[in-house]
Amino acid sequence: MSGRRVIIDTGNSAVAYAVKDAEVKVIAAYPITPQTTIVEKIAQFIEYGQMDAKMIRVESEHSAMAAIIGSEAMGVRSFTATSSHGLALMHEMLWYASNARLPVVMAVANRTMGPPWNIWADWGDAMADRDIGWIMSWAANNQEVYDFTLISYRVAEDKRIVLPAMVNLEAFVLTHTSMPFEICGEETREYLPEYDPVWKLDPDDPIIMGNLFSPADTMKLRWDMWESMERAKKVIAEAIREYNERFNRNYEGLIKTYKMDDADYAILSMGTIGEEAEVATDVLREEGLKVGTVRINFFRPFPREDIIKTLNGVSKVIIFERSSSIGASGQIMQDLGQSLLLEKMQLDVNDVFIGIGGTDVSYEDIVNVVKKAIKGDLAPLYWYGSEGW
Amino acid sequence: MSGRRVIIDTGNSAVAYAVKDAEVKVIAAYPITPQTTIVEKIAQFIEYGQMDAKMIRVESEHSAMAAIIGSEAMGVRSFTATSSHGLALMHEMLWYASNARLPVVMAVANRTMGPPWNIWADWGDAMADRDIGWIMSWAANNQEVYDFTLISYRVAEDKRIVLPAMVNLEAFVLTHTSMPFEICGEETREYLPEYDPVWKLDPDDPIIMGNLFSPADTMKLRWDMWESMERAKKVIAEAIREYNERFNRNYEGLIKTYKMDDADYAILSMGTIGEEAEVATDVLREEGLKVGTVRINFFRPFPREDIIKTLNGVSKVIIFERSSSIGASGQIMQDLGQSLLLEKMQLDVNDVFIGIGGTDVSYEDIVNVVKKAIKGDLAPLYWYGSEGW
Amino acid sequence: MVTVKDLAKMEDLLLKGNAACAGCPIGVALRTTLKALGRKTIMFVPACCTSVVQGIGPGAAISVPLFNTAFETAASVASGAAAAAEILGKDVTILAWAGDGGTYDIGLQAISGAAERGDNVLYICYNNQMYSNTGIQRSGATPLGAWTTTTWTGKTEHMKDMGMILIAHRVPYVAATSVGYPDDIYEKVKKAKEKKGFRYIDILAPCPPGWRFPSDMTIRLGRLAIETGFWLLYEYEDGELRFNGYTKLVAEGKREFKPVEEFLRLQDRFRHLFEPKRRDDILEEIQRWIKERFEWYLSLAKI
Amino acid sequence: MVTVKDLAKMEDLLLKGNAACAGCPIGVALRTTLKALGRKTIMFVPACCTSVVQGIGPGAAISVPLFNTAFETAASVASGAAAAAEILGKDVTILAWAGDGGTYDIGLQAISGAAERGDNVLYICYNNQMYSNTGIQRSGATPLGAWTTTTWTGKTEHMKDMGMILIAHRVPYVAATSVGYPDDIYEKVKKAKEKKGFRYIDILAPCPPGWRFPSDMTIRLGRLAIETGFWLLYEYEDGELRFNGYTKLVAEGKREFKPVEEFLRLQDRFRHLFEPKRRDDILEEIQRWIKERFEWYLSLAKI
Amino acid sequence: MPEDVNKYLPLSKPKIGISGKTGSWRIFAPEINYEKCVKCHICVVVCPEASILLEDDRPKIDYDYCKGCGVCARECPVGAITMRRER
Amino acid sequence: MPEDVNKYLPLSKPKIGISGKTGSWRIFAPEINYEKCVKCHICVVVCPEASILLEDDRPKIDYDYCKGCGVCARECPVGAITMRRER
Amino acid sequence: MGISGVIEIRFHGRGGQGAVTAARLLAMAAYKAGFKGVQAYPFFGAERRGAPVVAYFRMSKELVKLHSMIKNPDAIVVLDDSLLDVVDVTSGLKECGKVIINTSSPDKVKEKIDTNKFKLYCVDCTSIALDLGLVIAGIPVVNTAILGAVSKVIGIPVENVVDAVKESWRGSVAEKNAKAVLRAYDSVKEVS
Amino acid sequence: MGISGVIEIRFHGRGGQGAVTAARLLAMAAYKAGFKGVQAYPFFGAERRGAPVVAYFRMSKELVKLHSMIKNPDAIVVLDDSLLDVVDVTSGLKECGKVIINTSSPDKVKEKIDTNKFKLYCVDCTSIALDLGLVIAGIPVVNTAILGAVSKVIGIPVENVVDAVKESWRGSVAEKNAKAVLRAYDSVKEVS
Ligand SMILES: Cc1ncc(C[n+]2csc(CCOP(=O)(O)OP(=O)(O)O)c2C)c(N)n1
Ligand SMILES: Cc1ncc(C[n+]2csc(CCOP(=O)(O)OP(=O)(O)O)c2C)c(N)n1
Ligand code: SF4
Ligand code: SF4
Ligand code: SF4
Ligand code: SF4
Ligand code: SF4
Ligand code: SF4
Ligand SMILES: [Mg+2]
Ligand SMILES: [Mg+2]
Repeated sequence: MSGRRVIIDTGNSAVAYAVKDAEVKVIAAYPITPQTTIVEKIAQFIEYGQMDAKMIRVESEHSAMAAIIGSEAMGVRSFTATSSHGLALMHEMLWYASNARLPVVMAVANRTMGPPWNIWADWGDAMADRDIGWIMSWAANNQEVYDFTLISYRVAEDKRIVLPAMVNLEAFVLTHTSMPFEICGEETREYLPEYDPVWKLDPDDPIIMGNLFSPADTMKLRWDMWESMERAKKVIAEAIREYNERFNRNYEGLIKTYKMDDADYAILSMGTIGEEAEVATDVLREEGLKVGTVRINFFRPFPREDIIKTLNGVSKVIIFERSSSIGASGQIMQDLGQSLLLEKMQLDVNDVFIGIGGTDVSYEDIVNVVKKAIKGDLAPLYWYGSEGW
Repeated sequence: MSGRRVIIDTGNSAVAYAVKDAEVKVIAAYPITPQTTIVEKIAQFIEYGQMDAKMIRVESEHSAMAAIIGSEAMGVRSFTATSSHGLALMHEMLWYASNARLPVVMAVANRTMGPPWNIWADWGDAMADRDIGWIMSWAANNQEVYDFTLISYRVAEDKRIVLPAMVNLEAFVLTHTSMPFEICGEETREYLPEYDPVWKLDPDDPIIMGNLFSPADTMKLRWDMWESMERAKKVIAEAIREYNERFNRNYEGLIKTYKMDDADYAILSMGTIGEEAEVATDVLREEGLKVGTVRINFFRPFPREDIIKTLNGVSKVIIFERSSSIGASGQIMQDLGQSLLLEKMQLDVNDVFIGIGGTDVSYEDIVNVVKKAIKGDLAPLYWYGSEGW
Repeated sequence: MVTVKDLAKMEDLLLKGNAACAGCPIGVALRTTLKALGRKTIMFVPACCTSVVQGIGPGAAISVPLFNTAFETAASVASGAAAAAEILGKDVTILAWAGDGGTYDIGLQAISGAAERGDNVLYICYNNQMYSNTGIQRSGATPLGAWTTTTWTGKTEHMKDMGMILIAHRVPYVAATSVGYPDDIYEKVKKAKEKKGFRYIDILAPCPPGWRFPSDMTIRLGRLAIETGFWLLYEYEDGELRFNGYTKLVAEGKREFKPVEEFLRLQDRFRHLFEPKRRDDILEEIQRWIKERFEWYLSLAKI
Repeated sequence: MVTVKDLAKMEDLLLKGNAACAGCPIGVALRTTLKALGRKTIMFVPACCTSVVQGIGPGAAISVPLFNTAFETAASVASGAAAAAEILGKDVTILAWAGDGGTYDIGLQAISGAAERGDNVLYICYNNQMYSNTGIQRSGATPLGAWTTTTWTGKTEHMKDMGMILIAHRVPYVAATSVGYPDDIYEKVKKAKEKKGFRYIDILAPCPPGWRFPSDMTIRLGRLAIETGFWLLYEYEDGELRFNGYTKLVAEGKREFKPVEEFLRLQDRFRHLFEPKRRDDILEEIQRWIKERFEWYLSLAKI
Repeated sequence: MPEDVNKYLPLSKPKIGISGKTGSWRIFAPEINYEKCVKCHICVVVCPEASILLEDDRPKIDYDYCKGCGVCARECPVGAITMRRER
Repeated sequence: MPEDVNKYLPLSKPKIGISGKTGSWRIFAPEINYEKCVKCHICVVVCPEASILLEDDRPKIDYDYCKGCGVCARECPVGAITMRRER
Repeated sequence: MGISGVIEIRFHGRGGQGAVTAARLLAMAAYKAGFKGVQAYPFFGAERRGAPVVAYFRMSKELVKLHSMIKNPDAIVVLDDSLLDVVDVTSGLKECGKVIINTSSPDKVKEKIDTNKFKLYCVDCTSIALDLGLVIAGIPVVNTAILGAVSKVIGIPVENVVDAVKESWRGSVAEKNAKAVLRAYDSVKEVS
Repeated sequence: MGISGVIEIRFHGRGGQGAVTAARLLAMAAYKAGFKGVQAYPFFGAERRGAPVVAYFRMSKELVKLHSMIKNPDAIVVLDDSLLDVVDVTSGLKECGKVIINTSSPDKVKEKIDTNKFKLYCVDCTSIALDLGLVIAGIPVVNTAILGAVSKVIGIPVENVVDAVKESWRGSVAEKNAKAVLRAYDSVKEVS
């Protein structure tokens, strides 16, 4: 292993490099399109002696998460990756990881849930896990994929947090798209110290994890998870700052704002759509519309304060969501809603469902929708393209 | 089988009677506290010849949902019940049921997710499925448990809807608490006609369900689910109206309001806490505080319009939630947030986490919190009792 | 062979004052197992009566590190732990300890996966032949004819043969034993401990409330199960199958199996086979199944 | 016995112009299976190459009703369908059709449950010994030494013996066959169709991209697997095990198994066993395993 | 299902050529030498694509869909089929 | 884990009497007749509650925790243990 | 604090003694007696045979909208006097609340219950059960009998209790239990 | 519409021909040539050997923030001229866009591409590959060779392409592929 260098490869490859550089010791994973090449690459690292770790080639995703829960509980840094149906299948164990306070990290290649079978991008798979105490980031490019994975380990294992973390990357648009990204190699070591668990299974100090607890005691445990997650906002910001300094990046924090300083209209989104929106923002600015973009990098903890702050003064927000909570609204909309309510702020908002089922989202699409929204021609909850159906 | 009569038994028993009266033909279920007695009772009905159905004693909850997906796809009315870890384990298949447009009905005994093990009430298990196209009701007493189950079949199978439905009843407070409830017996037949599926597996007309679909086609399918769920608001209201007429009940609709006409302050909640809040409302009224209660009977589709309407003019809303979306807010808060935002309405709101992990919630607790909230002494997001921790 | 006197002297790692029912077979099985394994053991326990027996936190009736895990994950969590132990170079026994529901039914796949991969896990099933923790429902291990709360008129299928399924996986060690013979349990656990790879032991565990017998009969029924051939004592080791104890005597022609009725009659879960009307059809089928199964095992033991 | 001429005349229910690779074994296996079952069949297909072979909706390359189901649920969805068919009084074959990944690994538990309950399902695994749909990863059915994208230097464990696991479940019918012998497939499917309860057939399915051989060799390799004893042709029917075809000839001492190298050498997934350095250790272990496994089967076939 | 309310279901109908004229995937094409052919029909049975049809007891390749795998040629007991490079 | 940041973990420590003095659950209590006892220690080994201790090679029942199951009495080879109704 | 018109009772028993069933039967009886709102529920643990357990009962002329635990019951029912040494049975009991105890030694019980604060009623259900042959696995069944005493003390017509019992069992079992109810009804005595 | 400074290319090939690898190698080369923003990605289906496939390439001096499909490419690369009969390769291609085709019969190709609208470049990679012994399973490997032609036409220094190739393979394979690149670079011809 060596130091920093640029690699041109897929998002999945970026995950694998991050896992290698994080010196993860146990990986358990199961193949699923479009996550598979992550696992393949890690297997290659290990089998060809480039990485000193054990890989458990489990028989299902449920067992993948279970196995890394087991290894992490023994005090060993662990990893898995999955997507859509695999994520759904391990759903129970996601609760287990967070409630047991095991800071595992997982990459999720966001893909549409079937039926029908559809292997393309959709955030809905991961959204179903947004309640249960996982830190969740969404990357927009392969550099972020790599960086967020390392930052996730750092934050998850922080003794003030001790919660698992999920790094989301959209199917194919990131997982299978080659882009340049810089890896940190051995320099990671200084940023991410050796794993020092707050609790572990050890015959020298027998601890019993998870027997029956009373309601009152259980509620306290949940409250502590809540508090730890709140605290994570600060800890993530810290971790990002240090990452920036060490590795010469310039991440803003839990969100990324683009041309928001004087914006009248804000686009709010995540992942690749959020980045594509920056291009749309430029186009719209050229047309004289004062548009800015807010991209959520960390969806959990939900960066309420940061978002509120940047949206202050904006006259309209257009949310672009690659998933929906059927019978309610988009998930970002829900959290923007509670945030504004809590901060006693009112805003004019459009919630746009776009890119669902892996449909392509181009900056032109975004431009068109935003212009319509500004004109007031857009339904508050709008399925992009639905007029034609 | 005979006509209407009153039974004094547990909420689980009420589920079993409803399943029997709905003439469900295939039941697949797996035991889990506190759902188990539902399955036991249905097994008893079948084995002792009181019910003509097949029961599949599956080897896991995942298979329970899978099996009734199989039977429902054959055109046969089907049922399962589960709780907490069981629900989490079948998570993937819940997507399957809704995306395949199979109107199965499931009872969920809401229980805390572990670890640690905790068998008591918490809404969090079901909340994790609120995005994916299931109709979701929350009962507050055993009569509602019975009635909502029948209404769920009626709505789910309605050709304008064709989505699965989940009936939630809290662990022990309902599942194991005996109360009087009236069953409809054979009279159910008129309300709930024989199942006439919109699609089924039949060699005479070969249909292939769920092979690979393109992004564009998939997005349309999701949009249709969204639209169907929106439509469900109307269809549920209809179904409730007819139920009221036939069986002499007086359900209001997707929500239940109590003393809201002239309320200055509103309590917003669900399930047994929502009903306990009515008692608190009486107490607070006696103390001269103009309080009212809004209880959500159907959480999906989220009754945005009904809630907004009743909250109009209220100066403060205090939400009581038996679950939280860690790192954001309570789930009701999220949807109230998006609702108010969409309806461009601003309200003073407190979100209170109470009863988490099955802790007891008494009307006194509610009274105290509401008084504090009215005084302005309450944190916007408040974990009941946390000052002591 | 360990003696009773030896066993009596060994330290107990299952603690008294726990939440088990009076006469609980877990007490016997787990005490004995932990005597064989000692303190350098880490337990992985899925949802089952053993989860409850530990009592309510933040204390627990057990003296070794224990991870209470999701119902279907004893083997898979243990797989992860075994990998970690290897990474750490730790000399511990990774023990998955599960009920029959967690083994024969919902946990079977994880077991099969771990077995195929040869993960370094000792998996022990204490087999009370039903889901007792949730109040006596049928499991794949429930025998034909047994009443449970999901088979009110008696189960209509034979029990699954988990031992044979593991043998089909060709793991280094498979054994069946019974709470009726603590010394046999001890010996088998001890032997399994010394091997590497995936090892499986199935301990028949008569449960008073589940099988509906008075709490003093736990051990007695554990013996009768063997003496009637309802359950077999055997070991499959490095490709070879051998019988032990009473089963061995029968295999060698030195004893005969007692009529299974002697075993069934003592349990109210089978009462409906005797009253109000004797169910000869089922009783004969059980007896036939015992014979056939034993012959099947015999044929393998010969190679 | 059905003749090739008979088979050639029968209607095809798998449609041409589908999305399978050239030389895909699914084509052979599924065409033949559906010939044996006819139109009164309902298929349940978990995620696997067969899901893709159907092509992109709203059309599909198949002429019987088919439910594409979640990866691990072929058996359980079929269980539900079988119950429904019984309720409806419908005379249809409920066919679960799955790959080896969906059978040996992630779907095993649902199979075991359905088998124990005796659900009226015909379960067929087309076994290409890896996850081909996701791009050639190891499965429980992958043989020792085989390269896959998760075992770059060759798998370190033997394949799981799914047939034997099903035999351990004592279901009414278990059979193993190969794409090399469409007539054998036909006969076995036909026989299974006529039985009630849970039935299992495992069809070895050489896959050109997965095993890395030229697409014209699919059938040839399906035969060589049998001729070398790498795979066995057998039926387990109502408690008795019998061999068929070449396997039977060997069992009867009329033929010998060819050296397994003849089979392995034709597949690039085993190339690293021959170059750059010959791996005698692994080659011998495979040969030993073939012998031992066959003896194990022989011992059962004798009773 | 009434058209107007629920048009969008994840359902498909059987269709020949779902992936188009898959004959275009071919690099080599099989050619039957009917002089040699003994009408054993093995090729019909082993064709993974079901694209050898029987016409008056003679095998006939449907070139619209034949993917050119070569299985028929390999398995023909009399060598009546040869693979010819198309592209 | 530093007290101040993460006090609340779902962890337990080994504890005797986690369900209290379970001797109170008992309806019948075992009594050892030491005259008869041959010190075989079977009772010690079979007690599901691990509540028969060895004291100078003699079995001694810990009545604080003995749940009164009667297994010891049933299994004592010489009938040295009898169950006496307590409540 | 309490909601007017709602009567709340706590049952103390041991795992296996049927305290929950008793509470439910009482709910059935109360409903028959015209109480539209009735509720019976266990304290939800994983109780083993012999371990102390608790069940709750509520009744009211109106529908009961309460779902919380009963903290200040109007009455306490104790199925087994040995529990008095293990559990603080009167905890939370209202002033002047009633305590109904199955015991064969009212005098000993009296020493343990503060009869100045609470009204104590004793009844020997164990003897009634033994007398009627109501014994399962060597243990007398007292949970039905004691309802007779409760009915007397709380004022639910005993016929309704008997009816509830008869709906829940059949044949001779029903008869015996009904008899037990009536006997306890007749023999319960206030001890002061 | 298009974003200034971003060059977009679409590759057409057949399953197994390595169109995706070609796009990625080109990205590596472009990055070396100073294009900070490069992207290469497949059109994501479940492609089988022989079936038509598509891959995309973007490059820009700045970081590329686009993630959408390329609708109006600046250039098209076709790995197999038989695709011209199956796929409408120039669909969406910009006016005056470039079409680079591997073919041994430029004349036939010319009939199928509108050289008034587009600029057509032909190169015989198959011959180059056969000549160099770049053959796998009987099929000539053309995906590296054609990059030489692309480099010439698009203006990415061919050394960078050669370097990218050498980083991706080792030994003689690398050498052969590098040679193929250079030969194609030299032999590609505009046809008009
Ligand atoms: C996914 C899931 N389903 C169901 C349960 C409920 N459950 C807990 S223990 C248990 C039965 C355990 O049976 P077994 O494994 O035989 O152990 P025993 O209780 O008999 O000791 C069940 C069904 C659960 N905890 N998780
Ligand atoms: C829960 C889940 N995990 C993983 C996948 C991804 N997946 C789809 S098919 C497949 C491999 C199937 O292998 P096999 O059953 O052997 O069939 P084959 O592809 O070889 O035909 C995998 C891993 C999935 N669809 N669902
Ligand atoms: S139910 Fe059986 S296994 Fe469970 S604790 Fe009681 S005796 Fe033990
Ligand atoms: S990968 Fe193998 S099994 Fe899958 S379609 Fe291609 S040839 Fe068939
Ligand atoms: S080459 Fe293959 S697809 Fe074509 S006819 Fe022959 S066997 Fe069929
Ligand atoms: S396999 Fe050969 S001989 Fe037989 S029918 Fe086909 S072409 Fe003719
Ligand atoms: S009665 Fe039971 S618990 Fe008590 S000492 Fe004897 S065996 Fe142990
Ligand atoms: S079992 Fe009986 S004889 Fe043996 S030690 Fe115990 S009391 Fe003594
Ligand atoms: Mg059990
Ligand atoms: Mg496969």
